[in-house]
Amino acid sequence: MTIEIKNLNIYFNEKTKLQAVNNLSFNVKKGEIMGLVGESGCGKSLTSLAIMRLLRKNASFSGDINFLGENLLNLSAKEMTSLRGREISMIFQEPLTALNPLHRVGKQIAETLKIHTSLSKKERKEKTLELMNEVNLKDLEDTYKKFPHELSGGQRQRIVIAIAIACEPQLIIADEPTTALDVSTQTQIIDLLKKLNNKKDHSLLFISHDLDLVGDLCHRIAIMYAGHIVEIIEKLKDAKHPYTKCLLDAIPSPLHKGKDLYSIPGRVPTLSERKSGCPFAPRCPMAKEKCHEILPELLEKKDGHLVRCLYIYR
Amino acid sequence: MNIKVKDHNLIIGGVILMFLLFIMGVSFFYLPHSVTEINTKLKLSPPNFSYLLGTDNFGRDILSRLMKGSQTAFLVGIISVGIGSSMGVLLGAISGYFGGKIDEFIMRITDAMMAFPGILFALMFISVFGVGIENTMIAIGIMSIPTFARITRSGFLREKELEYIKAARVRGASNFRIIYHHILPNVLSPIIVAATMSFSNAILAEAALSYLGLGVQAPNPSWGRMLSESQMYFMIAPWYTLAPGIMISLTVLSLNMLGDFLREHQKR
Amino acid sequence: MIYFIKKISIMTFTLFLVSIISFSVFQIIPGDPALSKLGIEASQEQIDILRTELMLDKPASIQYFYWIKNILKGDLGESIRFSRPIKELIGERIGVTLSLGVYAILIAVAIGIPLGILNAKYNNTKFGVCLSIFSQAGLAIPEFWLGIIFLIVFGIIFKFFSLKYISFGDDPISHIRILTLPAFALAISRISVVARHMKNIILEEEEKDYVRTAYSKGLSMNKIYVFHILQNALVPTITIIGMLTAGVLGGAIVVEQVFNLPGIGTLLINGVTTRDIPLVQVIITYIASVVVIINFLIDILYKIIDPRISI
Amino acid sequence: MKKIIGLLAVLMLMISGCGKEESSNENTLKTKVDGGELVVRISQDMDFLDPHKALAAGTYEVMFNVFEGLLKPTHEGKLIPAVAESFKISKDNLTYTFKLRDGIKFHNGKDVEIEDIIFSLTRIGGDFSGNSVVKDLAKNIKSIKKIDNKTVAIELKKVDGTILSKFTTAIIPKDIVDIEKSPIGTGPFKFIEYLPGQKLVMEKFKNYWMTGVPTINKVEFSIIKDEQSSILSLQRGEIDLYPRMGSIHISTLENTNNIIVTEQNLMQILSLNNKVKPFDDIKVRQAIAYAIDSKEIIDTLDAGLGKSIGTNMSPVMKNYYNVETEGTYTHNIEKAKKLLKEAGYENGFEFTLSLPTNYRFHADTGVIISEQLKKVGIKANLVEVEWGTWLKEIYAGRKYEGTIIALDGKIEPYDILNRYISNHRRNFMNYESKKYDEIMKKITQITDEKTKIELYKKAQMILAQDIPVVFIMAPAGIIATDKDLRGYTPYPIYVQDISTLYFVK
Repeated sequence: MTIEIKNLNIYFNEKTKLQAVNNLSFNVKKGEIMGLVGESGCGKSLTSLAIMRLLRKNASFSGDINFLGENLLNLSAKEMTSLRGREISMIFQEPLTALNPLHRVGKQIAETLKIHTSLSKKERKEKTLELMNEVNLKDLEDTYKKFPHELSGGQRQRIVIAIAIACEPQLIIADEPTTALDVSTQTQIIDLLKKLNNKKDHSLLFISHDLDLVGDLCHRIAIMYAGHIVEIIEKLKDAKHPYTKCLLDAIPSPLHKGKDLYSIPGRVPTLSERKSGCPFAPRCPMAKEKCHEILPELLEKKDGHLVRCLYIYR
Repeated sequence: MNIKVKDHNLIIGGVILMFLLFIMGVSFFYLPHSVTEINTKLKLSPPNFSYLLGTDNFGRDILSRLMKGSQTAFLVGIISVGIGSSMGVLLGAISGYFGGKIDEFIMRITDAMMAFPGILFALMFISVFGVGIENTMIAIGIMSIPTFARITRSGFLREKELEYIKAARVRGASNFRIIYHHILPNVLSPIIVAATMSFSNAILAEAALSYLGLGVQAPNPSWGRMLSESQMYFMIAPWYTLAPGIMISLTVLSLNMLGDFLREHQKR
Repeated sequence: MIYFIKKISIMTFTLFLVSIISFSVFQIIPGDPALSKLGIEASQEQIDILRTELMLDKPASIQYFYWIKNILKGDLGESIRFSRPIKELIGERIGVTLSLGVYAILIAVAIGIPLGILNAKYNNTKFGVCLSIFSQAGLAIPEFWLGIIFLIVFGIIFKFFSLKYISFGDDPISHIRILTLPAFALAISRISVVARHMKNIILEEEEKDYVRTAYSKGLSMNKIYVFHILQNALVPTITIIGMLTAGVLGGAIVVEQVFNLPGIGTLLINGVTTRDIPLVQVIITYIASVVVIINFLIDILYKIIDPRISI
Repeated sequence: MKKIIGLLAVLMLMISGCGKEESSNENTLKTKVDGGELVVRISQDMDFLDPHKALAAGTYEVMFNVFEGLLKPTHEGKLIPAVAESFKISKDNLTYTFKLRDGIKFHNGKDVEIEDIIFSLTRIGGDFSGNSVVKDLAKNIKSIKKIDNKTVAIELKKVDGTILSKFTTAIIPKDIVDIEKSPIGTGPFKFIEYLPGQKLVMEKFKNYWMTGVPTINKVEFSIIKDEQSSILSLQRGEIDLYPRMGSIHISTLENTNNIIVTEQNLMQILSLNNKVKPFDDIKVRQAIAYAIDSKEIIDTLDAGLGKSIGTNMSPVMKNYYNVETEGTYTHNIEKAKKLLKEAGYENGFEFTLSLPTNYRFHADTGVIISEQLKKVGIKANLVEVEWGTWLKEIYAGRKYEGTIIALDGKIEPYDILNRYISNHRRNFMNYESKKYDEIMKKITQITDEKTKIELYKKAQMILAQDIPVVFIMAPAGIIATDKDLRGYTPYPIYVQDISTLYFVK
């Protein structure tokens, strides 16, 4: 078990206290690629920032995130700083702005090695070139000296990945790494992540809103809605929870030829609009009157398949 | 309403400004002593009961002259901001909206005008059209046109590209309607921030001009003039110099703070 | 390279506009330079001789043409009041204004930037509030009043700074010592401008993604500030220095008057009161051109430093 | 309390001798220092260094120490021989014969020769744009003949009782290339350098013809426009002599510096344009004269040290001064109102009072006068006028109603009073009086001193009664000097004589 999150709550205290993530619990096994999927605003990115302890000052959190035998939420800033980059690292969505525009890309990779390893300058350069090679970058010496704005989106994301895997961390969190890229580069990056995961034994938490993408890449998938995990499954096709099923129907695919595309009625409730009971109840086609009152448990129905719904597997 | 530290600009700036506006308001109805009547026996007397802030070298009450001076100060501010903003926004709108040759031309003129340090511009204007409060106001007004033009232009350039403008054009709205109804309201907040800033600059400029002997005319009191007249008596009657200096600084400080608050507020 | 050429052409056109403004403004000035030169004793025919001598009787456009031709040839014409070549007068005194201006900008930047950083770091704390009020106060105090207070407090009460101007050539140390007071009077309000800009830029940079990447790499907050945020913040700071030049030169005119420094500021005020039109026109064009040129250089420097933009 | 003691101390000084600074007791301990460097504060730049072109009073005040004419004014207002040793006037008052002082040298070491005198006096003729003193002299010179190596005879076209003061025109070397760049004369000090807006430096002329003078080695006239920084420089000891200081600073400086109060040959007037209604009516002018309380102005602006005057002449001119003119119009509100009623302005009138911006003293006087006139119903609207415009519109153009200015006195009483002659170029008050013109004409025709004095006094009385302008005051001349500076001699004209100054230690 690389990381285990239990009853994670995240609040925002602007004028009043709003709950963004509601006692989230899930874990990521060693070497596993765990998908975290949900519409925007469901709290998936917040979770990743909570793990990295990079939430804004006006956010507060509770619960525990056990990683390498410690609860990350209780670590001091200094301890957390030494963890970041060495044991946990992150890949961001916007490659264009994720890199410091004034530093050469090679140097930005070497910086991580400089902090966490005692390699000499020359050794760091070699390791950086090695890493750049691993992420399938071409003419390494030349690219090393380039500035971020002189590289393409795909190349820049490879640099970010190189930075993430520099110190062989236990866990890499990828927060929608391919959303900003065109489709062809997207598949190259996904293959790269798959290859790296197989070669090294680090585990990968892959956050996205694209169900298809997550379906192929991840060993297990957790579907989030309005701050809760509603279902954790291995294969998308055996999804049971109505929200997941609706999402699947909404994906245009040859199977549904001729039928008009299904779209879920209503919209995702904002933080202040969340009420008691099952979060999906107001939009759930199978919603019963009880759904609005009780918040269902996330129960394990069949080996590893967890669902948060009163009427499934009754 | 839990007043957070963040709003300090509003609180302090607002309080000082209210205090100054209160003084100005009172000055319309009541002044402790006549502003022009002199009695030379009491000249340069230190603050005492009947003259709360002491008297100047003609024995006139400094407090009432400061209160009357607040009218001039705000008048100078309002009129010069009026001139500066109306001309500036107009120029900025035209050059921002239409772009091309006009934009290039107007921008070059504003560059040239901005090259003259503010005080220099007023100096030139006043030595041509003569001293006096009207010319001071016009001079300071013209001085602030380039800043307004710049801000409005950048606002227009930013808004012009957005969809809702294209949509308005598609609906056949006339240029004037688009400028007036659509773009201007969205560009208004940076203009308001600039207005507060140039209001305080106007007061500072009036003081500097009076120091150089070109500002508002005797005997009607202006803070700048009192400051320049009083500097000779600094050693003998320091209160005479400190009073106008502090009034000017307080007014400018409060306006700058409100400007900062608006600027921060505008961003969120 | 085209960017470079385009920039130069814009600059020359602006300079041309500047010269037109400062020349034409003084054509419609009341008061006759010849009379104020020869003074109240002079007879009418003497005044007329001087007027023709100075071509004051020719139409403005011709006068302007000759004026510009001479300037390009390096002959800035002769001051009526001092009956000496203006180039000489400016030459003698430009050193004072420039060293005062540079000194003031250095102070403003040296104090403004750290103040800006502190302001940004302690943005929403009590300490941060005091800092921002302090820096705003600097902007609120009129320069010349500040000058007078400095003059009296440091000049008389503490007998700290002498008032006799000593040029850099003669004795650099006391030159700097003497210019400290006026430079500070001039710099105080600029410090708050620099600090405010610095604070806003840093707050903006803090939100940027690369800062989050840096955190995720395990860099400590201070390191992130020094290596990442400040460097990115310094690039736009250079443009602030460009903006300061106009304000500093304007302020220098007033501060020189207070500290009685023989710079071109006092020369200008002297020229305006004695209607020494040629002198005033040249000085105003000179100051405006310095501002335009410095802003031009800053623009180019900004492009060179920031790799993102290629010339 | 502090202020009163200060004023007493100053008054004590006044009584102890009009301006001539007696050495008080603590002085005897100090010994006279030979040489030393002196810094004098002046407020304006030189207009021309060429003595024959220089017009501004500020230039003559400084260059008085460099140039000398055949004759030279003294601090008592008399004329003594300088370049000339002695002179004779012919019976018909037409030929003036000057004998050259032997051994007198120019600053460049050359001996002064008759040819230099002839060169200097012919140079100023023709269309040379010289100042008025030089021009009036040149107009009246018929011929200049060299009698021998030591004497020269100057023949006038017509008799002029006032010509003597014109012979103070500077004598300069005949072979001088550019007098403007290198001013060379015979005065006690030699010109070194002039940096406009900064300073003008002179040094002691070793072989000056008058023995025992000057003592000071080097003099720097430091140009400081701003009054406040001048005071501070004085307090810091960076300047040693501050002539014409504002009276308000007396209390600040009295214990750190010497303060000398003298009577100045300067008349502050409220000029009323006699061609403009209602000032063409003498009753209105008299009413204004009665309404104005010059004592209050003197107390407020000149620390009570100025003297109120009744005519266009300062008491400094001693025997030429007509004492009876004092008090012709003492402050009397009722009389003023009565006169206004008679003139038909019972409920007063309004007029514009233009004030020159670069003289704060006059602007402040304007403020007080506008208040005083309110008491008799006259509303004076103050308008500040920039100096350049004042010269053109008001002084030359005479387009004004009322203005306040000070007229500086000359060594020759005729030059002080000739302004009021009807057709005189500088009669900007537009005053016309046949009687006054005749008296002034007669003065020029006679040379006998006694009758001239009688005529001058009669002229002053006419001015006092006709009151073309309101004579406000003769402001006191206040000079602040370094604690250890002695020997300051005030002059009835606008000069600073450095030769008599010395330091004590």
